[in-house]
Amino acid sequence: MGEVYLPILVLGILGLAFGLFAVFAPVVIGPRRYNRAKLDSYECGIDPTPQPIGGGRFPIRYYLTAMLFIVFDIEIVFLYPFAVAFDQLALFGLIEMGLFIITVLVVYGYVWRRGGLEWD
Amino acid sequence: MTFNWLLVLFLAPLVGAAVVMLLPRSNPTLAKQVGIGFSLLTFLITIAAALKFDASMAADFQLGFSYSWIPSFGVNFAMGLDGIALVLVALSTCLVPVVLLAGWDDADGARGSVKGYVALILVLEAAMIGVFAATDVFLFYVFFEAMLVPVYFLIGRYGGPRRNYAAVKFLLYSLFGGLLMLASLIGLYVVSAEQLGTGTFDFTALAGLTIDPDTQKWLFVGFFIAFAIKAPLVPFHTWLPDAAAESTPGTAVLLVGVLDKVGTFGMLRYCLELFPEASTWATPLVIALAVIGIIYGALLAIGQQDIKRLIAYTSVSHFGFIALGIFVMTSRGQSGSALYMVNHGFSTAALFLIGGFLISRRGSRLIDDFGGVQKVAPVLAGTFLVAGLSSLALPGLSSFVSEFLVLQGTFERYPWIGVVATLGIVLAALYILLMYQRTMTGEPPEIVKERVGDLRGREVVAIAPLLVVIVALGFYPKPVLDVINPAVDRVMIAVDATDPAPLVAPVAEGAQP
Amino acid sequence: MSAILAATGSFEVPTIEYAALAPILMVLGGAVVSVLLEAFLPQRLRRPVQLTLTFATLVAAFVFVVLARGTRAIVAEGSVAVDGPTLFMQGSILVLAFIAALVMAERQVDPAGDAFAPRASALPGSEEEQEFTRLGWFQTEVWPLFLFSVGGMLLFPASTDLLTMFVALEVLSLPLYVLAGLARRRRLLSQEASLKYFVLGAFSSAFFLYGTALLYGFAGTVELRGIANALTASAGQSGLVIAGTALLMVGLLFKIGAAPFHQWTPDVYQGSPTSITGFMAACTKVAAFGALLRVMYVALGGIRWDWRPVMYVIAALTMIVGTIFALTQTDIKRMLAYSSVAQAGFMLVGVLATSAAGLAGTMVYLLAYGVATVGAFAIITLVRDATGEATHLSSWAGLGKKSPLVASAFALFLLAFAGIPLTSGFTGKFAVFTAGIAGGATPVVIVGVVASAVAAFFYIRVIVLMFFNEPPADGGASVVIPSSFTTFAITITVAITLVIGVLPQIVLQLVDQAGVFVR
Amino acid sequence: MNPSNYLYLSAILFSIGALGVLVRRNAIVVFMCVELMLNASNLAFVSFARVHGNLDGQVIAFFVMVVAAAEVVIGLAIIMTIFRTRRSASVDEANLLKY
Amino acid sequence: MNALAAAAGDLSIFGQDPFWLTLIKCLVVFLALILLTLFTTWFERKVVARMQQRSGPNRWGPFGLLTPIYDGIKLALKEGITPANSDKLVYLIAPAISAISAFLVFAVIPVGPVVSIFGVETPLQLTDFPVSVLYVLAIASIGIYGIVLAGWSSGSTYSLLGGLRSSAQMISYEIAMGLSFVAVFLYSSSASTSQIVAKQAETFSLGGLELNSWFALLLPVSFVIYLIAMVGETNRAPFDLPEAEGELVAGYFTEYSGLRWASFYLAEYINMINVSAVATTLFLGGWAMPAPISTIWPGANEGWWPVLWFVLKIYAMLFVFVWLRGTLPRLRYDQFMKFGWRVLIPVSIVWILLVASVRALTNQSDFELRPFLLWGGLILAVVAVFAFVLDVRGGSKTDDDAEPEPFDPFAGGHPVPPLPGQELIVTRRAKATVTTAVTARDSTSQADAGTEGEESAHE
Repeated sequence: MGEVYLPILVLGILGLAFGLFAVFAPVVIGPRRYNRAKLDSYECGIDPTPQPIGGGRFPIRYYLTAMLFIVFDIEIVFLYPFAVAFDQLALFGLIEMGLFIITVLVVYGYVWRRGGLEWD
Repeated sequence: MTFNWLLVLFLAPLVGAAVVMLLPRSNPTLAKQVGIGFSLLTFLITIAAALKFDASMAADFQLGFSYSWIPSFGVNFAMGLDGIALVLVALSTCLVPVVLLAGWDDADGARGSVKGYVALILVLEAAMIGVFAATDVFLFYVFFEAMLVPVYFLIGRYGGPRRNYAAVKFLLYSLFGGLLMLASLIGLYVVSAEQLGTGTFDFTALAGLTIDPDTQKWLFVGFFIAFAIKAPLVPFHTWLPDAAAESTPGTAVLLVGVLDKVGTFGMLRYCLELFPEASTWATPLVIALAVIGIIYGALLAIGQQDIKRLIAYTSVSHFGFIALGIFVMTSRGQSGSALYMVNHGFSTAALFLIGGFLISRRGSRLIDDFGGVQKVAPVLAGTFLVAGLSSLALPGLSSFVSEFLVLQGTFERYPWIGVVATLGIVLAALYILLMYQRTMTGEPPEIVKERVGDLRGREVVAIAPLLVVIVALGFYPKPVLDVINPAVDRVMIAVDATDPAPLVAPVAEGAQP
Repeated sequence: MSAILAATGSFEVPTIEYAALAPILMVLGGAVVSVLLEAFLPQRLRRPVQLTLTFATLVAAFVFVVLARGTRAIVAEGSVAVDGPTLFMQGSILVLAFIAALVMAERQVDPAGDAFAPRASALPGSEEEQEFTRLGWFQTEVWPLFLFSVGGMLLFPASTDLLTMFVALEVLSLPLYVLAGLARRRRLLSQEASLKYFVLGAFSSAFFLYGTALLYGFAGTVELRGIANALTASAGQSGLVIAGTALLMVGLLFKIGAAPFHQWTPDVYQGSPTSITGFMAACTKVAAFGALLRVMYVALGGIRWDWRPVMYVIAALTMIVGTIFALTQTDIKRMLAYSSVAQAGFMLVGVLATSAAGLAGTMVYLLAYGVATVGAFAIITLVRDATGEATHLSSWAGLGKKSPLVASAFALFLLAFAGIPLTSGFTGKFAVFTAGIAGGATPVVIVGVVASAVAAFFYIRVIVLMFFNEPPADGGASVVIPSSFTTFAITITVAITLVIGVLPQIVLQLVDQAGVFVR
Repeated sequence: MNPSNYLYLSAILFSIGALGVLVRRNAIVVFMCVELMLNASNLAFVSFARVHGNLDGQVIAFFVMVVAAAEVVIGLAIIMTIFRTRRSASVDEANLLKY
Repeated sequence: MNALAAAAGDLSIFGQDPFWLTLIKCLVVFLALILLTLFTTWFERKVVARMQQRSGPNRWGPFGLLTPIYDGIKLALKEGITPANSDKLVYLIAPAISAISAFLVFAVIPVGPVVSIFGVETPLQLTDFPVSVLYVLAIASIGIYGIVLAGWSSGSTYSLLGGLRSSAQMISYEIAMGLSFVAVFLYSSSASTSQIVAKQAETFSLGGLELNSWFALLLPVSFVIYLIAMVGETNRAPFDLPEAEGELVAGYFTEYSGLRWASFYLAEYINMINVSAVATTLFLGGWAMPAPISTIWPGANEGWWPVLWFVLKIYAMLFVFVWLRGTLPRLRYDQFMKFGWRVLIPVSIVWILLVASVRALTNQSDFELRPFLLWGGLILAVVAVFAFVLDVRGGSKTDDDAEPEPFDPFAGGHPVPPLPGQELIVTRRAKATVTTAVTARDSTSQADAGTEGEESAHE
């Protein structure tokens, strides 16, 4: 049973090995020439105001996207089993899922109307 | 359906209260007139009911009815009168018109409206009838608690300067007791449910239960504390002086004269009959409390400066006698107690009312502010003296008979207690006579001369019936005792107590000394 | 998931008894429609349409509940029970929600509009907000939220498996978290209440869930009767059962606000918009007790000897804590919050009776308490001073003289809370305590009686304050004349409180007919 | 593999989450801890589903995910609102409601 | 053909390989991915160059084929800078996460039929299970962590914003992508890649022509949506906003250099290959050669040949990527998000409802609805594109006409200077000193509002 997942593990280990190699190889084979300016954050012109480390925050706006994502992602999670079992569920499945999708659509319409789908 | 006297009796004051509330606010006199009208009507109905009452069957509940109220809890709206209940109902309905008449002006200028005052008193009357007449323990409890509401407002809205304190103290004491009783009530219900299959609150059914003595003790305690608070037994008495002193004289009369009787009535009817073994078990303690109450109340009364508080403390002392009579478990003592309830009601009523007249004239409750009243107001002083003498149980006046019976009953079983209790009589003479001497005799100060006038017509009309009853019962208590005794015998059977071998005389003769 | 997708074998197509679920579906459907209306109606039309929809939905759902009386069935593939207790609780919830909605619809008492922030996302006191206020904007989003919450409440006591119960729990809670934060005035307080409610609520539902997981691990099913069967079948008690039961109870006890899981109650009650507090206090309690009763009676009835001692302690503790803390409160909403804790303790006595009488008693108590609570909070919305609702007790002094009717109604509710005879509270307490003693919980009942006696003190203190104290120097609060919405709400709560007090047989018969849980 | 190991893991995760809720002060962290608790439950459900050989546990995990998502949305909305008004996500600073 | 479908449709053949074979297959996949990446970079440069009338890389090796190798060596010899501001640990982990997740997706992609390797019968697919498409989505989501963490841990504004934009974009398009799969599952009744491929081997006739039931034909709308989402998901032009040089330098990997940067780069290209492979598998019949040819030449779907078809199909898709990059200008962020949320998602949902209804109807009766569906779908697709154009244009129009809105520099959670056309909100304190008349009115309205929040609101 578990053997099905074995290739994933092996491939994952290979990927990890590659990742670690890519991350740590420069320490070994790359040159190292100290220069303070090099260690600064990339800037051009003005001082970048927010400092992500220590006090900086993700702009709230992105949380909205995150929330919307979660809602729809969950919808998808429910749609998949329904879709796979659709032929067996027959009309019942269609009705129930139709109700489900319509409910989500209602919410979607609400979000749209309330300006949840505006970006700038 | 036959004409149901008891139900009508109960409903009459309620209807009266409703009618009074519907009267215009602008015409307080009309409210008082209507109120007195209804209270008199109630009294007349009482008399009619009493005439229909079969004295030979006074141990049974008569004139009764029972309507299903909350079948799920086994609660019925059931009423019926036995001898004791009858006399107490009669006491209540008799006192209400007197109080209304005597307290004609009491509510004027108070925070509440006059019609509210009248209506509250009528509601209280209905509740008092209910509490004495209920044959369903739950119904009894409901009225027991329901009485608090009108009294609370009567004190809190129409009382003296410290009315809030007094009203709240009264309410909290009573509620506390009530809640304890509620607990026992539920316990009783559960016991009945265990024994009978379905729970019931019917008094007769409950009295027929055989309850395990340990359970009995617990249930008894709940009931007893509630009653001990109501009939202020030392050490639960502290609310009474406050409440009585701060309320109007009329309220005080109903409070001390009738309401507190519910406590002693409850001990006699409910504690003894429902929990006979527990009552016997508690007897020493109760007797001790009663005797302490007799002496302690009397001593405090002697020390009082305030007339109303003094009267209140005398009542504490008297309630000691009543409780003593009940718990000595002799038929003489219990008859005496039952009778004492009635007598005390009348004599205290007279004391409070006349004291109230005095106080309202002078504008002070302090004894020291008076003196020589009998010179300026002889009728007032005279009636006061009669009432006071009744209170100290002068032979020939009503209280004497009952106090004598109580003491006799006590001597039969506990001679030494009797001796101590007798001391209470001596002290009673002291506080009554001292008060009389200090207020009525001597040379009246200027202010008394100026303000204190004699009784007016209305006041005389109000007081007269009380004095008549006091004197009448003093000489001829038989009709009352006749209806009381069978009921007392029922109680005696219930507690399985027999009178000790007679020392002096048989009961029947003891009733007519 | 993988197994589902792999199961290419034959599926049993489930059957859903739509008729039996009609009340729940009705309310939830109404909520969905309400969302649509909210999105697409012009601002001007929203309020009247939303109100009509809300009330129509509640009434229609109630009609369906009444029509379904006498039903005893487990529907929707064993996840929802339609039986007497369910219908009684659903009916109660709908009635209470209807009254609460009346209070929420009130717009006349606050000069700025209704009790809710015109836009929750706007900063309090910001230009934007002032603009909304000036334009007379109002919040109609409360209605869909409200309906969703009611829908969850209808499902909660009806669910016969722990999963449905969990979903219902969340459906009822999530909108409440939001509603709690929508107060127009004292916004920071309100938001804080919302946050606290949310964090602790989510925390407790996680406990509920983990308990469910453990019970599932024990029984292999989350259906209540399945768990009961597994308990009967197993000889010894597995650690899973004990731990699962304990965790499950934590979740449920949190919702009903029992000590020691009551800490959210005062904060949330105080901070939320008052009309929401009333709704939340009354309806949540009904729903949560319904669920608790069902779990305890149906699933865990077999191990009642294990959980009863714990419940004894919790019930007693709840009563004591609620009572003692209520004594010291100076804010009327906080006081009622602690009192609700104490009341939860009294109701728990009915739960641990584990008998039909206990069930019936608890249901009566719930209805009685709910009605009085909605009424009491409705009155609190009316008592105001210059800054809004005057919730500090001191400003209530002398209210009895200024507005005797309102003060009397409030006094009635307080007496009902105190359990004074001839009010609904007495009927409830009596029923519960009787059942408690019959069920052998005498010590708890004694604690309960003592607690009631002590509790009576602080209720009566408020009455005394209203009727016998002089108003404070600054004039104190006064009663604002509400529109017919609140007037009707208060009138009807007073009426029900009195009817249940004086003629309880009507309700008692109803709960007796409701019978016991279908298994 | 022995399913009880998964159960131990889930119990540990649940405890960590519970502890985090009680100890941490940042609303978002608290919130993440709650999610951790929910997911610990999911793990338990799925493991038990394996133990019992039925699908209920897996289906339940689904529902729990939905609920967790809904909770996330509501929670983030509340925290965002508070943050906008106070510019802080610390639970400690929400201290107007004191006993 | 049907026998083949049946053989491939049985999931029990997976997980049977001996360990050495698993190891070999994994290694081959791993190396193939790296090599394909190298080749793809060359391919891209070359194709774009041709489109732009240039010749592209041509120095190293034939046709410049060795250029990527030299690039790699150059990168490996560069210094790995760790910025002082960064969160060191996360900074180092992030590229590894990206790389791992990129590799992992390929584990469930079927590359060919069952073949014999050293005497062992084995499918040309690492593994498969009933939810492998879900697995693909899950791993893709993990990849987003790499990007967010890289953006956050770099300690630079550009990185942060780039990372956020990127993740916002990816999750937005992941929904559209996920929804586009639903219709596929409806028809395949399975979420296993090999079974989906097998399902597409079935044939149907359209206008007398026997065609394989490729889902790209049956579900054109889903396919179009997937194609768009695929491009959005991989941050490729015209959706390469996170790397919009003019705005964000290099987006989330601004602060990375050397091999660390290379691993992000590699991940991006592997992801392109992955999504192309998924498109091939789900919509283009997988490794199978389509019907007219396969009927003529049955051997085309046996042995090692299908691997070639598969690679060709992937490169067809990759060509689309390059083609788009060479043709289209970059979208604005808001247009892009709007397109994802307002067009793709609703169209997907409506499409799913439509497909499900039709499917239910055909299951009930024997009514053949496929042609109807095909053409209906095409119309819907046209409408979708039209809606997109309208939306983008309409959006820009309103933007131009809009009043300059008051600008709250704190709205996003941190202060930013106003852009031209935006007006700073005047704080109350400042306003009070300016206009007394306004203040008077304000203060009354404040008193009305009466919230405690006022104080803190503008501190």
